[in-house]
Amino acid sequence: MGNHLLEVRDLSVRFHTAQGMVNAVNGISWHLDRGETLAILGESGSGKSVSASAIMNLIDTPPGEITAGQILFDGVDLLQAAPEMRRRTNGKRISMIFQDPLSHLNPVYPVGWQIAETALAHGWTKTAAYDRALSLMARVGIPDPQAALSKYPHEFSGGQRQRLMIAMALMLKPEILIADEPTTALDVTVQAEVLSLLEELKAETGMGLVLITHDLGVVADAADRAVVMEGGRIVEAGTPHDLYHSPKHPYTQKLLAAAPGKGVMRTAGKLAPPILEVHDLKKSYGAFEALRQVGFDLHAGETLAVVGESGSGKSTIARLVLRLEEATSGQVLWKGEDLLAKSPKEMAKLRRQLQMVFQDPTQSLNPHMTVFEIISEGWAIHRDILPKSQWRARVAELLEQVGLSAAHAMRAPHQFSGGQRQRIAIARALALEPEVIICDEAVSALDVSIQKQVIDLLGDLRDRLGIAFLFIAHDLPLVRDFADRILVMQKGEIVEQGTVHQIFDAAQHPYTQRLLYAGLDADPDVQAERRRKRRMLERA
Amino acid sequence: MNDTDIDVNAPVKTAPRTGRAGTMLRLLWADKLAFGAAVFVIVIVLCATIGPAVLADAASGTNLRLRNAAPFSMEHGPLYILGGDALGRPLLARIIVAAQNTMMIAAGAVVASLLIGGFLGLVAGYVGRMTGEVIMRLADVIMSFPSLLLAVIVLYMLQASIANLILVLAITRIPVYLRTTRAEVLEVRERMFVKAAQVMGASSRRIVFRHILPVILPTLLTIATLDFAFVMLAESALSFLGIGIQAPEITWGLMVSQGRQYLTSAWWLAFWPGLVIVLTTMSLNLLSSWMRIALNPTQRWRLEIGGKSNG
Amino acid sequence: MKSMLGKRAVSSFVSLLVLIVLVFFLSRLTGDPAALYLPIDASEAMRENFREINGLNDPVLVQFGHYLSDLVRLDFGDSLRKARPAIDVVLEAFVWTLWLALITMVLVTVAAIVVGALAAFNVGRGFDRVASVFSLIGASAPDFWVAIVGIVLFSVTLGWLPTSGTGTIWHWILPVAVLFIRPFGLILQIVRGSMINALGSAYVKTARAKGVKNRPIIFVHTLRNAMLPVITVIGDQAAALLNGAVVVETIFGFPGVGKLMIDSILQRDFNVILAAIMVTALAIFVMNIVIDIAYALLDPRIRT
Amino acid sequence: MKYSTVLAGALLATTVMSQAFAQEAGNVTVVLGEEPDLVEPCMATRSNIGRIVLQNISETLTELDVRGDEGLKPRLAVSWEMTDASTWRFHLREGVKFSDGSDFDAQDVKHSFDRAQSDQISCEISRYYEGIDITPTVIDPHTIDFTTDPAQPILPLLLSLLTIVPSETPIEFTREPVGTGPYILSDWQPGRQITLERRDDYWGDAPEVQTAKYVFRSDPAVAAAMVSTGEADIAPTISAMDATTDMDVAYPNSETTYLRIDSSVAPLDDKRVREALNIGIDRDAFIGTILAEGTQVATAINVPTTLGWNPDVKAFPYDPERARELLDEAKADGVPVDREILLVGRTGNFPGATETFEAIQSMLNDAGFNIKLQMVEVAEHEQYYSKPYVDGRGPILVGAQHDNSRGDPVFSMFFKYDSEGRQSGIADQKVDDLIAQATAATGEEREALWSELFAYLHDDVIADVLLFHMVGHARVGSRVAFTPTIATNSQLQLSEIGFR
Repeated sequence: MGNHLLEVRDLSVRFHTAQGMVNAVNGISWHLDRGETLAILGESGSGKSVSASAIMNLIDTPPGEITAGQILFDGVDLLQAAPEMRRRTNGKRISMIFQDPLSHLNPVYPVGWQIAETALAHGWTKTAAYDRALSLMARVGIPDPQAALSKYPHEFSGGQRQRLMIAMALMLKPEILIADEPTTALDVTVQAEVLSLLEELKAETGMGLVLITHDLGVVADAADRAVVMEGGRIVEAGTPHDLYHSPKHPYTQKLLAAAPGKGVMRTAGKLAPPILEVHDLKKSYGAFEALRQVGFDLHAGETLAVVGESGSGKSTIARLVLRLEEATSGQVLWKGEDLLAKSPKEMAKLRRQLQMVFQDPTQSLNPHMTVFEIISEGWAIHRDILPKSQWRARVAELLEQVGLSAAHAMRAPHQFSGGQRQRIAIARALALEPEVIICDEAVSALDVSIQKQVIDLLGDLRDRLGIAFLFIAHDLPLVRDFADRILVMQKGEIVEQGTVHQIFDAAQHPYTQRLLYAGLDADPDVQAERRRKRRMLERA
Repeated sequence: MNDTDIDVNAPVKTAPRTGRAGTMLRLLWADKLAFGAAVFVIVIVLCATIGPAVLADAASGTNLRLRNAAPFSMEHGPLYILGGDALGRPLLARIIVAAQNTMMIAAGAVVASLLIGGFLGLVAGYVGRMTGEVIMRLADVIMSFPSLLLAVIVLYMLQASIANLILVLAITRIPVYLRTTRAEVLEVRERMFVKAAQVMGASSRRIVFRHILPVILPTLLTIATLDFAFVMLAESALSFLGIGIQAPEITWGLMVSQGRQYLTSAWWLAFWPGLVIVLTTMSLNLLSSWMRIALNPTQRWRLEIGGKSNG
Repeated sequence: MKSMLGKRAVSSFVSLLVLIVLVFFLSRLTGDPAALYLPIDASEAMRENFREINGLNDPVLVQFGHYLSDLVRLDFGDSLRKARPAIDVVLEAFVWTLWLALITMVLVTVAAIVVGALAAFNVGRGFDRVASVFSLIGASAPDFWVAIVGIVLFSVTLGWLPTSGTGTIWHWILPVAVLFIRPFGLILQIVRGSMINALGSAYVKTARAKGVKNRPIIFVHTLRNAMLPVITVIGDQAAALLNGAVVVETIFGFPGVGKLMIDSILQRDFNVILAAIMVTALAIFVMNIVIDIAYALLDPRIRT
Repeated sequence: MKYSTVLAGALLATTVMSQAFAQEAGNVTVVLGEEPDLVEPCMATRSNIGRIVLQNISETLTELDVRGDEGLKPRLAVSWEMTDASTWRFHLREGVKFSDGSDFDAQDVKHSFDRAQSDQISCEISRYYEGIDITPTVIDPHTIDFTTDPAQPILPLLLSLLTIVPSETPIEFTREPVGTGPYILSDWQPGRQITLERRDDYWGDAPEVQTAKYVFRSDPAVAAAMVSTGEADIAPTISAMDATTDMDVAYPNSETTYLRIDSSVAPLDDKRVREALNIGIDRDAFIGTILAEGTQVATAINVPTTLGWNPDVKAFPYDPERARELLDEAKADGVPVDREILLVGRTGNFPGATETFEAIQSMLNDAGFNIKLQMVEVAEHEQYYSKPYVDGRGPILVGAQHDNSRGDPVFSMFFKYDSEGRQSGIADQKVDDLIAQATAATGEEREALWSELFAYLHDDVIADVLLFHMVGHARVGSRVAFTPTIATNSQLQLSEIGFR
């Protein structure tokens, strides 16, 4: 038992939930030293954030209950400490930042005040607190920090908000910073910047950093050591390098195998004639041009990936093609007929041929319908597909096709996990026997291992049913093994397009290159190389 | 993304399949207060349906000897347990008989305003902007139209009947449903599953009734239960002002309003019907907050874990 | 904000116009004011004379034309009964209503927020339950009943408060208390629900991670966010009060616009009805703007 | 919340309140049910105005004695006589000043009369002079002649209603009444209170009350409570239900409750049916139960103190058996006695109105009628009560009240019983003749004719279902001495209030 800065010993926490008692973490132990970065790696449900919540006294009891363990900070067991002492520790000696900074910042107060509050809560004077806030905001790279003090969270971009959170956490130069999925919802280029910032700040202050993440790339990029969690237990611990090259636990192995961008790139065969041709598609919202003059073809049976960061207009394409929104100008030719010129009635008929899978299956499945009702709804709309007597059998068939069982048909969506829900959504799309399926960030919200399964499923369907995919994603590695061709989009324009090989092996456009280098790779060596290249690019 | 990072969805729970009604009953039993409320409401509904058939004569037979007979005495028969009114009619019988009119007015007004307001709200929310705008202005006009004036106009031009009173009260409550429905529709129509239905080629009617309505229905039902109480009180206020239902019809509100004159000499005339109003209102309130949870598939577990207090 | 205000003003104006037309014509369908104004044994000649003097013999459309042309000159016509400008009568009464509404709503808001916030913080515990039950009972009792019991108890039996009327500050206690009960129960419930939601928000976690104390978390971080849905309800309740509290005004002899309205309706004093509707509609319009401003003050996201 | 704080607050409240309630000597507060819309002398026959104005602010030439039996007393006129069959001469009191300082003379009387009759304003008083051509002629400053066509034997009584205003008063409704009375209107806060102040240059004896404050509460229970707590001294009309303390005084209030029968519609056109209605109601059962002790069973539309009231007319006995027999007889003759008869009552007409009509409905139905009760608000009631009646109406009974405290049936008979009368339910030539004769007659002949008419209406025509002469209840606080009279409904003379 050395003198670690922070040590979690045999911590067990459980929660009362709808399913009864759930053991969130079960006797886990880890430690952190000064100046060190520890990554806690795990997927949703692994309990990776629970120990952090316990450290920060953020577990509500009830429904939570800490059943065993110690949290030794500087030799003192926090779990035995008085509430007031824990409050004094929070923010001052141990700070925490969260995923989704928008909801973790109070929407109705200026960010300056919120940052200064960390110091105010610990007895600083107003002037001193605001001075410190100002200098920190400058340090984390907020432009015009003086003006930014009185702005509100919604007036910043996602990356800036996370920088503000970081400033808030570092107000009192804490000894430990816990970052819970700090980059998850951010664009890849922003993610890289935030990770670099954390790295720099750690070097400056000598604090210990706990990085909670589901992303092997983040571990590879930033961690000195990592623990891997599954089902509330730590299954493996070690350096990123060891974990990557010699994973011992099957779960770690599974995670690594699921990491995208490691498989074989597809080599496009002879292209079938195009079924969907998009010409000069334009969409503006007032003065803002979301999409400027975009054109591309989609051929039968091929997979075309559209990659870009938020605001690039990639999802707008999907909505325009499917007429969920009306385009400002342009043509969308479906087998030679302009979809944009169709009357709503004609369009409704054609819709069965073009289906869509949305990003968040929790929201895209009607919570008030059973799986059976969801999947069979298309047949109720398009009466000629299937006679009612066969619905039941076909639903069962479809469910099995997407890897679920017929028994699931009568359940409601909320009874399924995220990956299962997305399978249901895919089954719903398949039910209409479409020729094209547009996937709008269809796997972005899923855990890595689930992502892999869903992509495999889609690939399988493509091969078996000859469906063409328009696959929209924000992440290049994700589409590497799946797509035939790739469009790279930035600010409403296609900056580069080509086959997977062309993009990955010989990207021409600087933006494409930046995207490639900003992507995090699970291999610490590859990642180190990428980081170097990125720095070079930044300097250039 | 979730607070504590526990995947509550992972194990798919296999609920005992007892059918919808059975599930509801089980959920009701889980919330004892709501259960009591439900029992009370059922009793009231029973009174309303069979009460008048059984007790109409007892409730209208005047007997000046028993004028303002004191309560808690079985001397004149069980119907006089709550005392007698100014004409010596048994209060208990009158309360039971009055349940019918009261419930009919309240239910009639609530159902009518729910249907009309809900429908207009769906149209205003899902159809074009212009239609929506016109409907909303209409709601504004109704909102600022003094309900008393409306009552006088309708009851004067038509007749002071229960049906017309329902009409008056329903009109005044339409904007509540209209606005709520529209606001909810505007939000729900942007949800992904609505988009998904659009992608499948679903008609507007299908989207509105199959996808949007079920989502907003719990909210509307919650308002409706609360409105039920509101309408009862509004009806009694109209009686107080001499505009609403008048004798020899009876409603609880009218009974309170009439008994008010005897408050200093025979408190029970106004107290019992008042108490029934309060209890009914409270029951409906309790039921509505129970229903809000029970009708929401993602909240229902709060009841299923039973006994635990929920927010 | 400005353009929104302009749009709001236009649409409110249109609504008001429709309302005036409706009230003007519908109210004239509800019988002859002469029959009500003159004693029942007045002769037909007298009635005829009365109608002639008050212009009730003209075709309704002509009457409406006169009314509108007077209205653009801000002449709201005279009260049939009181032989005074209708607008004077209404404004006199409206001042009382305004005060009554204002005082009641301030008290209701403060009380409901404090009790609601504390109930939310103590969900499911004694305080929460007691507050809920009492607010429910209060809110479901007929107000005229509560008013009379209040007078019997506090004025006649205990002698603490004057029964009714106006004059001293004591005269306001009972009417305000009776008016207080229902909106209090309603707003309390909303505050409680909204606070429970807000206390579960992510930013509360941030605040706790920063080491902020409980009280500022409840009253600084959470309350302001929780107020947003509450404000709408406060607005609705205030609007209802601005329309006049007929029952309370009647019982307590409070010279407000609600009693004026019901009297004018029963007496078919059309000009007063119309003037009262316009004044209250204007007040509610102004109040809605205040609500919008309050929204913007509370939530910066709305300001842009 | 600390209990001690609450308690302290309550104690504080008690002390502060008792001070707030305390009234200065010489002041009275009167709580009335309804605020007047105007304080206009020519509207003083309307009770909510008359209670404040009549004989307090504005006086009349003559005054009916309601406390003693002096009959018509001089007020602003000292004497009057008939100079010929159609002319009355009034000698006016000298040395009387209006509250604006001007002298009272014959010109003022003439102006007051002309003003009341003017078609530019709708003065309510003028209805009492309808159908009579009256010309006032000023003889000298203190003498005035009234010439009438036709002859008007009760002109002095009619003039007891004419409030006198100065000749400068414009012919439009005033809000600042000027009169010769002992009080002036000193303050009017609409909706809240009206204050009368005693004036020093009144011609008669100075009354005891210095300042009178009128407040208005439409709920009688609240009005009564105000007197109990000392916030007010007199509540002239409280509900019988609240009249339970020793501060409460009952008084006959000159109101007569009756059911007006529309005898033009079957089955009410059959006399047997009308008789059955009359004997089907147990009037005595109401008294001391729903209606206050002291209520009298009525045999005429006017109270017994009225000229010509006929003591020989006996009230119908309660005999439901006989009622049923009468109905059966009528039925045998083809009268549609099973037809539903609508009984219309007015909500809040008098305390216990709803209960009264409910009980009547139940009694009549027991007697074999098919009565449907409908309680309506005042405007709708007026539709049923007054002509023109709706065509194609069914049989209707209208429950109503009539108030005539003026001592002569002339104020009632034409309206209620003449074929042309506005609320008349009958058309009987003999009745019309009797009314015309009596109206023109004087002295004992007049009395005899009215007596005959009362008997004929009650026994032969069975024109209506006369029910009760009502009593009102006043609550009078312990500070003041006041006895309500039959006229308290229409006037409340402050000079009749003393202090204990």
